[in-house]
Amino acid sequence: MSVLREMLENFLSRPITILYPKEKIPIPDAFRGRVAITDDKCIGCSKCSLVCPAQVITMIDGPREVEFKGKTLARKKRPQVKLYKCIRCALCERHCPTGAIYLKNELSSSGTDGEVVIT
Amino acid sequence: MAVPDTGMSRRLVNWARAKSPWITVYNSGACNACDIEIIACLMPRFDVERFGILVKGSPRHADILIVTGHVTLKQASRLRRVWEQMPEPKYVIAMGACGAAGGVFHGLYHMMACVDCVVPVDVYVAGCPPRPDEIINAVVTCLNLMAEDAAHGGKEWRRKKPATGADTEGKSCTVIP
Amino acid sequence: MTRPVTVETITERMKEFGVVEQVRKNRIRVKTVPDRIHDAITTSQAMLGFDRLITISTVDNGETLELLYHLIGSHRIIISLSIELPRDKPVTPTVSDLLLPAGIYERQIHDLFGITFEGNPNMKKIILNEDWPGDEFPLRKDWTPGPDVFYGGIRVEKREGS
Amino acid sequence: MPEVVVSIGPQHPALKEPVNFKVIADGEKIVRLELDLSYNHRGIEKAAEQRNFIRVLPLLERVCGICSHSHATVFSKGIEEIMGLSIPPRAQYIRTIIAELERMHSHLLWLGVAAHVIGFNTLFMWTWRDREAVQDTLEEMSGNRVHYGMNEIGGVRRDLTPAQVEAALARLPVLEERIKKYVEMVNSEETMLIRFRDVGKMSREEALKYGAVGPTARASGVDYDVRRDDPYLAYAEVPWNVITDTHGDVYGRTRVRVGELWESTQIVRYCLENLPAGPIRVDAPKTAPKGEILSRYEAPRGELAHFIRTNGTDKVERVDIRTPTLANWTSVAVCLVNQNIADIPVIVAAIDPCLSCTSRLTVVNRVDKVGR
Repeated sequence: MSVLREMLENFLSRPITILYPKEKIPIPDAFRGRVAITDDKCIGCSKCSLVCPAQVITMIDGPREVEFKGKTLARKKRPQVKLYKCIRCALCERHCPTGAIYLKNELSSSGTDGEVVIT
Repeated sequence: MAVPDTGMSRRLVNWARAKSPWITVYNSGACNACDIEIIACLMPRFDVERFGILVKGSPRHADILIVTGHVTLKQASRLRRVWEQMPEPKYVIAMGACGAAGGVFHGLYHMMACVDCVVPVDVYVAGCPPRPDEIINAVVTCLNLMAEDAAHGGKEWRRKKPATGADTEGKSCTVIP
Repeated sequence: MTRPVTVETITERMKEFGVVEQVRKNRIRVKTVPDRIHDAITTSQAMLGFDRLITISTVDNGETLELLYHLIGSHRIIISLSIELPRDKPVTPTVSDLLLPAGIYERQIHDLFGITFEGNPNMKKIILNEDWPGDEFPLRKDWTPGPDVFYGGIRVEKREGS
Repeated sequence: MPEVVVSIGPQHPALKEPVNFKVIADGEKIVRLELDLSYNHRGIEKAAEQRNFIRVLPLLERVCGICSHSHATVFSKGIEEIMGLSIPPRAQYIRTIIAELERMHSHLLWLGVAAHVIGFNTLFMWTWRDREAVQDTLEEMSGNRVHYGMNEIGGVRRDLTPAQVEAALARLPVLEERIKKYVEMVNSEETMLIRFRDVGKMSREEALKYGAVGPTARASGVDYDVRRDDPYLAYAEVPWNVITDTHGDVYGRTRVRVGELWESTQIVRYCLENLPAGPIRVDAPKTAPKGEILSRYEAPRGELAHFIRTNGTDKVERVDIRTPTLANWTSVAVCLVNQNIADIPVIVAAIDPCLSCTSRLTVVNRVDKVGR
C-alpha cells in the first residue's frame, strides 16, 4: 500500500533535476566566486597578499596615482591573483581597506592552464 | 580486443568516448569537500548520468581521472599507480585549488607541491570546492579537449611547458617505485 | 561512589601527585612526574570516576616535551595530568593498559614527537610516509624540512614567507 | 582453519575515501582488523603554528570538508576564551544556526551513505535530494556550499539578512516533513531493519571502555553530549534534547542520527525565530595572552577537542586536534570482531568515518584476538 502511495506522490510531483546546461542553477548573491580586482580603487597596500592563506596574491609593479580619502597617493604595486589557486575564503575582501579586491558571484571557468592570473 | 586503426572504427571509438566518459575519482589527500561535491553531482539535483558520465571505482574502466586535492607523500606512489592502470588515452582533471597548487596546504611538510609533479594534468577547475556546475563544466572542457586531441592525433600538439612558480628540479616524476 | 565528586574532593585527592590548580570552572590541572602517572591515572579512575580519556596532548616546551592526559568522568569535570619529559631521553611508561584508547594516541605521538612509550606493544612508525627518516620528528619545534632533503625521491619544498 | 588476510584500499571500488584495511579473517568471521589511515596526513598542526589567527582559520576549516564549521568554531571559541572576549549574542546564534545546519547535512549525508552500502539506493537518492535544501540554505548564508568561512576571532564574518532568514524558514517545513518520514522509515523499513539490527553490537560498558564518542556512544546508552554538558554558543538558551538509544547496534546509531536530525531542525527554527539584534562581532586584539585551553565541541560525528596553547604572540604555540573519528576507531575495531566480512562496510559506515579528519594524524588499531 505504501508503495502505491509513494509512487503516486512521485508521479504527481515535479522532477527535482535541474537540466543544467539549459537551465542554470541559481547562484545566490552571497556566493563567493571568481575573484575580481578594481584597479582604480587599489592603493597598493598589499594587505590582501599578507592575509591570503593560500598565498596566491602576489604584488606586481603597477605604478599609478589613486584617490584615497581625498588625497592622491602614488602607489607602486598592485595585486595579481592566480585564479585556479584561489580558495575563495574572501579574507582579502574582508581586509581590503577600499574594497578594490572582491569576490563576484560568478563561476570561474575551467581550463587547461593552471597559471591563469587576474590583475 | 584491439581496435584496428582505420578511419571509421577510430572515429566510432572517439565518438563513443565523448558521449559517455567514465570517471574515476581519486582522493589523493583532499579534505573530503571535493568528494562530497562530486557525489552531489551524481545525485538527483544535478544527475550527471544524463550525459552518460559514470563514476567507476576501477581505474581500468575509466577515461578521466579526477584528482581531488593535493597529493600527500604517502598517496603519491599510489596515485601514480592508479594513473598507470588507466587505458590510453587518459585524461586528468585536478579539482579545486588544492589540485592546482595545494591551495591552503601549499608547502606543508607531508605533501607534494602539486598534482602536476606526479601525473600530467589536463584540466584545472577553480574553487575550494568547485560547485557541482563547475565540475560539470570541467568534464565538458575535458571532452572538448578529447575531441581536439582526436583531431590532432594525440596529445603532442599541446605539450605542456614546465609549470612556472614552483621550480621543478628534483621533484620530477620520480615517485617511489 | 558515596559522596559526589567536586572540584574540592579532586583537589584533595590528587594533592599527593603534585601541584593541583583549577584552570577553568570544570577543568583541573595536575602537574606530576612520569614515574607517578600510572598511579595518578589509577587513582583518578578508581576513586574519582574519571573513566574516559579525551585525548593525550603533546607540547614541545623547548627544553622538555610535555604530555597532558585529559580525562573526564560522568561528573563532567576534566582533569589534565601533565608530565614533562627531557628532550634527549623522552621515555615514559604506557597507559594503554589502563585506558584502551590511549594506544592510538601514543602511536601518533611516537611518530610525530619521538616519545617512546614503554610497554606499548605496537610502537612502530605508521603515520608518516614509509621512507620517512626515523630520527626526524616533524612536530618538534626545532624541526624544519631542509631545502635539499629528499624523501623517496620527492623534494619537500620549503615555504617562502611564513 | 588458517587465517586469511584480506587487504582493501586505499583505492578500491567500494571505498569512497583512502583507507587501508587489513582484515584478518577466519573463514567468514573477522578475527581482527588493522587499519592504516594516514593517507591524508598533511601536517596541519605544524602549519597552524606558523600562521597568525587570521590566516589559520581557513586552514583549520580544511581539516575536514564535512565538519568544516566545527573546526573553525572550536578554535575561535578557544582563542576567544583565552583572550577573555565575550561574543555578541547575535554572533552566537548565527554560529549555532550554521553548526546545526552542518549537522543536518552531515547526518543526511551519512544516512544516504549507510543506505548505499546496504544497497538501498532509493534512500540514498532521497536523502541527498533533501540535503540540497540544506546546502542551498548554507550557500545563501555563507557563500559556499562546503567551507562556510563564517568564523573569525571575535564573532562571525557575515550577517544574516531578513531575506535569508525568511528563505531558511521557508525551507524548514519541507525538511521537517521529510525527516518525519525518515524516522518512520528507520523504524519500519524491512530492508534497513534486516541489515542494521544486531550488527556491530557494542554495550554501554564497551562504549565507555573504548572511548566511543558522539552518536556511536549515544546509541549504546552513554548519555554524553558536549552541547549539554559544557554548553557553548547558544545551546544553553535553546530548548533541545539529547537523543540516546539502548540498542547499541547500527540500528541504534541510525535512530540516534535521525533523532538528532529532528532536534537540529528544531534548534535551527528556534534560533532563526529568536535571532537577537545587535552587532555580529567585537574587535579582537591581534595577539593572545599566554594560556592554554581544552576547547570542546560536539561535531556531527562526536566530541571534537582542540588543545590550544598560546604564547603571547599572534600565533599559537601548539594546537592539538583530537577528531571524533579518531576516538571511534578503537571501538569500531572491537565491534568488527566475530562479525561477517560482508558487514564491514555497514559497521565502518555506522561511525560515520571522516578520514581526512582522522588522518591529520594516524592510527593503526590493534585488537586483541580474545577481544570480547
